[in-house]
Amino acid sequence: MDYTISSIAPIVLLPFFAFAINAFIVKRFTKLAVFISCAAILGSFGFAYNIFCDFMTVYSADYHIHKTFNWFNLSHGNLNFKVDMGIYIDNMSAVMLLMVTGAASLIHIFSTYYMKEDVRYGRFFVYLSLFTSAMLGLVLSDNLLSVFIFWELMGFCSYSLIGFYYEKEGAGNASIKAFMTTRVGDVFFLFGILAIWSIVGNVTFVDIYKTIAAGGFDGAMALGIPLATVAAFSIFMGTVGKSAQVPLQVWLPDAMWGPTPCSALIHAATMVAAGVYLSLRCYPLMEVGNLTTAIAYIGGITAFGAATIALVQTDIKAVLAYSTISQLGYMVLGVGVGSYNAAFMHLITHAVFKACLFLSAGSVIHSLHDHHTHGHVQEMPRMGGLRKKMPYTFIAMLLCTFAIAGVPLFSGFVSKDRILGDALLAAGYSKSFIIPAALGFGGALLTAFYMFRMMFLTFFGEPRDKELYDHTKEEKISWNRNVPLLILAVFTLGVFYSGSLTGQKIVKVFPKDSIEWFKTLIVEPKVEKFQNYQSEPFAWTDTRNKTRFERTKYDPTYGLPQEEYDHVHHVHLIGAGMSVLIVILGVGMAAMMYLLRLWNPGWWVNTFARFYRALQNKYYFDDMYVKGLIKKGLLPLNNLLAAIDMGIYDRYAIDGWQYVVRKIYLVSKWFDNIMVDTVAVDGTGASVRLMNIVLRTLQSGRVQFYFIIIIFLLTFSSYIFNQNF
Amino acid sequence: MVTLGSYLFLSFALFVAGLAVIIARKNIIAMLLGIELMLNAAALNFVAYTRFVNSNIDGHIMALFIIVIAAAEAAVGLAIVIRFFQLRESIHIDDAAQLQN
Amino acid sequence: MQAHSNLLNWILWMPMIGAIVTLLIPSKMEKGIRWWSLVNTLTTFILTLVLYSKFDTTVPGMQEAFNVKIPWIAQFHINYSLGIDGISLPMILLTGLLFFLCIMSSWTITKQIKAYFSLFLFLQCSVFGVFLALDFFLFYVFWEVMLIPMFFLIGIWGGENKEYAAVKFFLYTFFGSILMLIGMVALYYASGQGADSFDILALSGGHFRNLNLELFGTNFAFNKLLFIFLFIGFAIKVPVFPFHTWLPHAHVQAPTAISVILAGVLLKMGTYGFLRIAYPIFPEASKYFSYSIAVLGIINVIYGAFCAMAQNDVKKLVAYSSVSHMGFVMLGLAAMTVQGMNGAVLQMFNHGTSTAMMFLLIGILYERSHHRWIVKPDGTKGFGGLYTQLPKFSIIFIIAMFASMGLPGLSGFISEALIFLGIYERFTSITALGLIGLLIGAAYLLWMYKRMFFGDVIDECKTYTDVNAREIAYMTPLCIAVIVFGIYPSPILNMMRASVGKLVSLLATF
Amino acid sequence: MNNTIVSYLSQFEGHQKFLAVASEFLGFDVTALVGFVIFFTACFILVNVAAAIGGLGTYAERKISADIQMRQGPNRVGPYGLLQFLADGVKMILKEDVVPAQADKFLFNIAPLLALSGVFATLAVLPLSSGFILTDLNIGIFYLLGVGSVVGVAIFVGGYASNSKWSLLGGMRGASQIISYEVPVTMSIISIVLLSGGMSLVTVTESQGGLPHQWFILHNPFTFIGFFVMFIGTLAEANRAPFDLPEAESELVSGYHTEYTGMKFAFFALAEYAEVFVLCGIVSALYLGGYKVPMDLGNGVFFVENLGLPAVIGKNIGQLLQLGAFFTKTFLLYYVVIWIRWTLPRMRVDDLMTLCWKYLTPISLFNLIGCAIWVYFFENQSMWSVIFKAGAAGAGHH
Amino acid sequence: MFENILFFISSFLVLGGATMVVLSKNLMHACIFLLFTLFGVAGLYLTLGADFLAAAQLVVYAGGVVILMLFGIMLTGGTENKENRFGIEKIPGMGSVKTYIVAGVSILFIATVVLKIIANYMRHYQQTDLPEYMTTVERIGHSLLTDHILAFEISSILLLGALIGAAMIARPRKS
Repeated sequence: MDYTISSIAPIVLLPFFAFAINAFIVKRFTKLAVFISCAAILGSFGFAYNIFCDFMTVYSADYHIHKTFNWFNLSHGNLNFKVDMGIYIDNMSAVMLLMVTGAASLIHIFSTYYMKEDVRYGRFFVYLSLFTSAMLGLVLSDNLLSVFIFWELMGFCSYSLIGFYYEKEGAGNASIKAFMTTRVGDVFFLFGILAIWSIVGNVTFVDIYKTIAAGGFDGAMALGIPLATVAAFSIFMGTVGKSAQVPLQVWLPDAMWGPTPCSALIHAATMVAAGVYLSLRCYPLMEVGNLTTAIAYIGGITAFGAATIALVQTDIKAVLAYSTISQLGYMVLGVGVGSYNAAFMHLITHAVFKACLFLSAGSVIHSLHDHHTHGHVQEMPRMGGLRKKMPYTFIAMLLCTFAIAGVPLFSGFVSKDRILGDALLAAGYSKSFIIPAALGFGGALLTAFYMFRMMFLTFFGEPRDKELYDHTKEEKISWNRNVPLLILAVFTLGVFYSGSLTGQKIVKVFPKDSIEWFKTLIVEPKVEKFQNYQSEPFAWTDTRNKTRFERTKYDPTYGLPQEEYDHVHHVHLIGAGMSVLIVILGVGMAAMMYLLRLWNPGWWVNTFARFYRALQNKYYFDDMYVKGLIKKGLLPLNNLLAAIDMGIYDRYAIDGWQYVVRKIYLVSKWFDNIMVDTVAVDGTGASVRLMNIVLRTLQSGRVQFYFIIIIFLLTFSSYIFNQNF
Repeated sequence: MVTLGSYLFLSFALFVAGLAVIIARKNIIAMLLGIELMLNAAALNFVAYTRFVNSNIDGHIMALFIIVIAAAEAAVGLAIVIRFFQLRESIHIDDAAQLQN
Repeated sequence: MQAHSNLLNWILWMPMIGAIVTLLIPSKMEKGIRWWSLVNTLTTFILTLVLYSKFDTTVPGMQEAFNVKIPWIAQFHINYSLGIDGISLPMILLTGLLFFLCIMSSWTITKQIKAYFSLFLFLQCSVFGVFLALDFFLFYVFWEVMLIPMFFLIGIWGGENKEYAAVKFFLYTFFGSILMLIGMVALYYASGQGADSFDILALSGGHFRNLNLELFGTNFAFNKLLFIFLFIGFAIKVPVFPFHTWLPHAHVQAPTAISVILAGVLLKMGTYGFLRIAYPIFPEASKYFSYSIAVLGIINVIYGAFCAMAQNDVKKLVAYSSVSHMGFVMLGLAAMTVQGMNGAVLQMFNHGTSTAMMFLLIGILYERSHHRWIVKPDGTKGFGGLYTQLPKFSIIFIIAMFASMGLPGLSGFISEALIFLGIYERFTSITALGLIGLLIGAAYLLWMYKRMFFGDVIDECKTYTDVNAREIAYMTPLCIAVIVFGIYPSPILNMMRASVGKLVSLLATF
Repeated sequence: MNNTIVSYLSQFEGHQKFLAVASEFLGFDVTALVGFVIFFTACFILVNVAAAIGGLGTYAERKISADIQMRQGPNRVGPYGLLQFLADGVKMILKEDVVPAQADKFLFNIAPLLALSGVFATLAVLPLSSGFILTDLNIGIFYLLGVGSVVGVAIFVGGYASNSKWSLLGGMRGASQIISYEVPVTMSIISIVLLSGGMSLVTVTESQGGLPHQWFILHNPFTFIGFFVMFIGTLAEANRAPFDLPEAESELVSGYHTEYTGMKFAFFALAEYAEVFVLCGIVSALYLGGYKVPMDLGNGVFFVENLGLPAVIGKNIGQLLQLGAFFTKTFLLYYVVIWIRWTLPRMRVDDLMTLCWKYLTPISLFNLIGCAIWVYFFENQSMWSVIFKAGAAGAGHH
Repeated sequence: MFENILFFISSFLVLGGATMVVLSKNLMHACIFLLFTLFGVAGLYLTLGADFLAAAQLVVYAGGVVILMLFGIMLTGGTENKENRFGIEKIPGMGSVKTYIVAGVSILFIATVVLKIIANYMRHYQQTDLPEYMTTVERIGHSLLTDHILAFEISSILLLGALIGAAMIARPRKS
């Protein structure tokens, strides 16, 4: 199969054009705009699927497409500076593309149900299209700069969608919080780009790998620290901001102010995962910068901490938000412990089940309509027993809960278990990884607990708000409400990601030796492979065959010697066993408390009151930032500087000069009045007045008289002047 | 033989005719006619000198400007005359002696 | 190649013709005056586009085909000499566009229309003069002449404290000009009073390296001292901290269109002065002072951003944001690398469009509200829920705001990124500090936006009407410019890169 | 020196031989004399042709008006009444020449002569073809304007000298109308001069082409408007309907020639019709390509080189083709003029002035400026070449 | 030869016209004679090789000035007899005997002086071979837009001023 630009570019451009068109027509032709958006994303899903199939057919860990074109060029003479943009698709991008377009398509379709009655139904799709194209652009990017560009664009979409209900004060606060918090990370990210640029000369991933392989980062310093560390840290800070890791996790729960489908797409499936994606792309840099331990700690803390907060949330979306943070923590943990493949797998599986969870939550929320406040109900204490009213949603959500909790056979088990297994492995190698690994296992326990708590509170037991329950309509299956949920729910089965459990040939698109395709295809970028790499110029026809790498045969132990492989396998088995135990424990505890009501949750609250308060206040992070850093630090500083600027500097140092000048002016005024004006000027006027009396008498007013005088004078004078001729 | 002198003579005759009209007539429009004659005399001189003395084109330019000035003068002059006539019901030159004394 | 020398003359004097004709239109014909000014500025803008179409982007430095050189004051070898290169062309285009749009935005002016529009056109002529002049004296003359219409435009049509602002603006700038005048005269004598003593091109190239100047019994290096003089002269215009305090007054008090011109064009004259005069003439001194310039620039960035965040007057906020953004330009200039300098010139252009949008939008809002308080002095909200009340306005405002804070995809980003890429190579720590400015820059704008646009509509805002067709008409070109040059900056970068590259090469030799 | 009919003829061998033989026979250089004779003959022919055209104009007018009003028109004298104008002429000559008692006799007699000579003088520069032109003055258009304006004086003087209210009013109207409409007409002409780069009518014609898209009317949008301005202006200058106020029958009896009878009246009438012909010819030369024949057949090179005809015959066939082209265009315009006369009602006098000063003059000024800008920016290419060869015009931009 | 014929015709027109302008009692006739004079001057220009000027002369005078004059005469009462406030003469077009005497004396005086100067000059003047006739339009155009551009612009401003001024002055006022 051959690629031309016309089979890649539409992936990004279709949603973008949908955005560009819809931005203008959305007010008048709302339905058409919605249709265009959906059609565009389905179209780009088609293209992405095409690419995915191609990669699956080639089935090589090294297969990739890389094309570049010049964006702008500042070269002049011997000064060279140009910025290239390009497309880089390898297996990871191909899978990511399929995930993003697939999830986005389903969420688009769900949105036509969820947002139907909203006043800004059309505008939602405008933002959604822009966001999707930005996300796809990020996935396709071949360099950090364009990643940054799309990154920020996604930030803008996130800002707009969080503030979608702009009448609400809270939405405004949440949107600015989200944007600014991620912006902190972005600024670091930009600094990382600058640092890398100063060494590499551009920021293409491939060139970064090449430079690392050539030892270009060795010994380079920036700000007194090794430059590789600075760069890796800066870029990881980007991940921290975007993927809501500690300490910049505060924005994600607030981001739930946005409409639920947007939470599903942006704040669960794609954008937050993009942070992890970036870390994975820059994985060699993280290694060179010796940052993996720190990353593992950040990931572990986030995974555990967010899970603890999720324990006490009563808002169904808040629970999901904290679970998202927690799961992202797992991915980051995976990056930190060197579990490249598993981290990415968790990214994909998480995207699927979390999108489904959010959509299901949306389905629940949308059905629960409070007739007193005319709003939708998100509070779990007012739900209960809903499985009878909405069976399809219940099924979808249950499957996803199994997945996220790590129940065997489901995707979450496959991916999370592998991360935890690798963490265990890392802990075995180095003691510094023990704490992250422990946090990871603890978090898994809590995850199982709070997810089932949510399920039990929502769908099981007796309805706690009878009136609300009675007003809720019976769920009927509909193409845009349940079908997307069920499709997503199907893909929570682990078999799709690891073919090993049920044997091969499950999915026809995979080749016949495709057991563990995910493990095979997604391998961490070994910098050595890129040493002699030349990127291709961008052209309308494909020249890929000339420069791509050799196809490699399938090798399940890629890069690992045999004995090490055995050890890994052993540790992973232990980890899997622990995971299963933990899941059983967590589900059991949840069932005891919320299904069977044998344990009273109130006892726990009272016993650990101080801890409960800390959880309620999200470990005081928000207070620290808003009340401490901004209100006590930034704003007073601003006011002080502004007061100095206008009140002191401008008033005294600048305007003070006028008093000096005024004194001088008094003296010169006296001189001017007396000497110059009175004597010199008025005197002249008086002398002129004398003259006019004389001249007035010559004017007779008869034209011909003047004429004759003129003629005579002329004649006379010409006579005189011609005497000497 | 036509020489410079003939043109100068013609131009002089024209000038004198214009002068006579100006001095002799009391009608303002007639005086304007005289002025036109005088201007033409001057222009004719310029062109004649251009032809006979040097072939510099500047004489023609000067004549052109004279024509321009004549046109402007005729327009403004007639406007003044008409306005004067509206005010005084007369176009006698001696009626236009308000400035006297 | 065909010579187009008259084009520059036409561009320069077309607004002047417009101003004179405006004076001849009876002041009762208000419509006529407005339309005439519009047509005149449109013509000028089209002429600038023609200039762009005939401009050869491959030629570094002044383009011979356009040059005009006529002796003016021959005794002192002062020439009326105009020229265009890749640095001035973006400024010319910006000037042409902004004045045209500002005429449209001035449609609602009712006070002494005739005087307003003629002064406005006069201002345009002088601005063009500054950007086109190749003779130092001519440059100085236009630089000074520009103050006159500006003084009256602020002083007559301004806000409640207009006289103070006008006088302050005038005196401040005049102080800088005097230093520049000293520099000019000193250069005249130092270069031997010959035929090229006022010719900027002939002076440039670092001829004054080894001269010394005895002043009050002390020996100064000629080039360094003179560079400081010129620096202050231009820095006041930029404005660089600590010469910035005229700017909040002038911006706040000036009428909308004048604020736009002030922020969009006049500030660029300062940085343009660096690029055209201070750098080429004293390359070694500029190199010597580059760290100081960078420090001043970073102070501008951060200080401006902090001050902006404290403002409750939205126009003042944007004014301080200009201070901050011009700081980026100074950073790019201090970098003296090809990225940094290109980024600086691009930022001059982009800041011109985005800040013009901001001021125009604030002007639109002011016409409805007649105040500009985000939070009124008595502590109540000045605006609220504008998003609900004025949806189109808000969308345009979002574009302007994000362009101004440098969102990728909009024009501000590329220039800022280029500036950072340039400055990083030379002053890494300053880059790190500059990123704080980027952060705060987003913060104050978003905070302002949140306070004004989100939430419920307060009672006062319920009467506001959304933007009308005329307002959309003059916002649209800027929106397009901001978006298009954000995605595809090459048209502007191609214009400037040869000329900027030439300047960078010159600086690199010292 | 200027291109004249003499210089056209002198390029043929026969003419040279004749000169040589005649000089030898008569004993002195006859070049000047022969030139004079040729000039005189050509003038004579042209004046007579113009008079005949003027006379036929009256016939055409009656025929066409009859056609428009569904009548027969003159049909008695000659075939289809073609000789009616001769009969009218005979009648005019035989009429008694009445001079009113109160009339200013000197002016009364001189006015028709002024009118006729003014019109016929313009024939000198009418470019009938590239060779058959009396003289190709390089100030041709300017000359035309100058001489043509004598007609205005003639009308005024005629009106004044008749010493009748109707005549006086008609004369004043005519003069003011002619002066006023000269402004837009001149402006339009100047824009054409700008495009062609010369005031000679031959230069103007030669800078156009034979096909409509090469004509100046379709050269650019401004000339397209300019054509109509010019055409309306010429209607007014020739005192044709709807601008025939000086001779409005229903208001002023017959305007400035109310008191004229006999041959003097005929002079006025002839002057008017001949002037219409001349002006139509000028318009066609300025805007419609004049004598240009498509495919450059007019210069005769095709006949000489491709058909192998002798140079004399080939050239003259070309000239005849050119004559045909010129007369076709001119007569079409002539037809339009007559058509307009019998279609549109007469304008009021203030409307007439309003139209001139408030509409046509600004429009023509705009056209002039527009043409100047066009010439400056598009380097005198027509809009077709600007559109279809876009890019060739812009210099220096990549 | 043609030039000489043309010269004599033209000079006849000029002299005759000018004389008749002076002598004719009817202002209208004077105007027409002025027209003839101007035609004669145009003819003289032609003999001098100034073709452009001749045409300009025709355009401006025949087309403009003379008609303006005629209008002026008509608008100011034409040749009707009118008494003025001095009551001296009945016909405003005619001067009195006194003025003719004054004019004659002054003309004689001027003629003496001028002729003396001209004669003085002509004595030194040698008629040389005249250059060929050349078309003047291009040269005039060129020098108008190069050497004489300032004068050209000023004259255009003058004409504009005259146009506006004439319209303003002649406009009937309400009061």
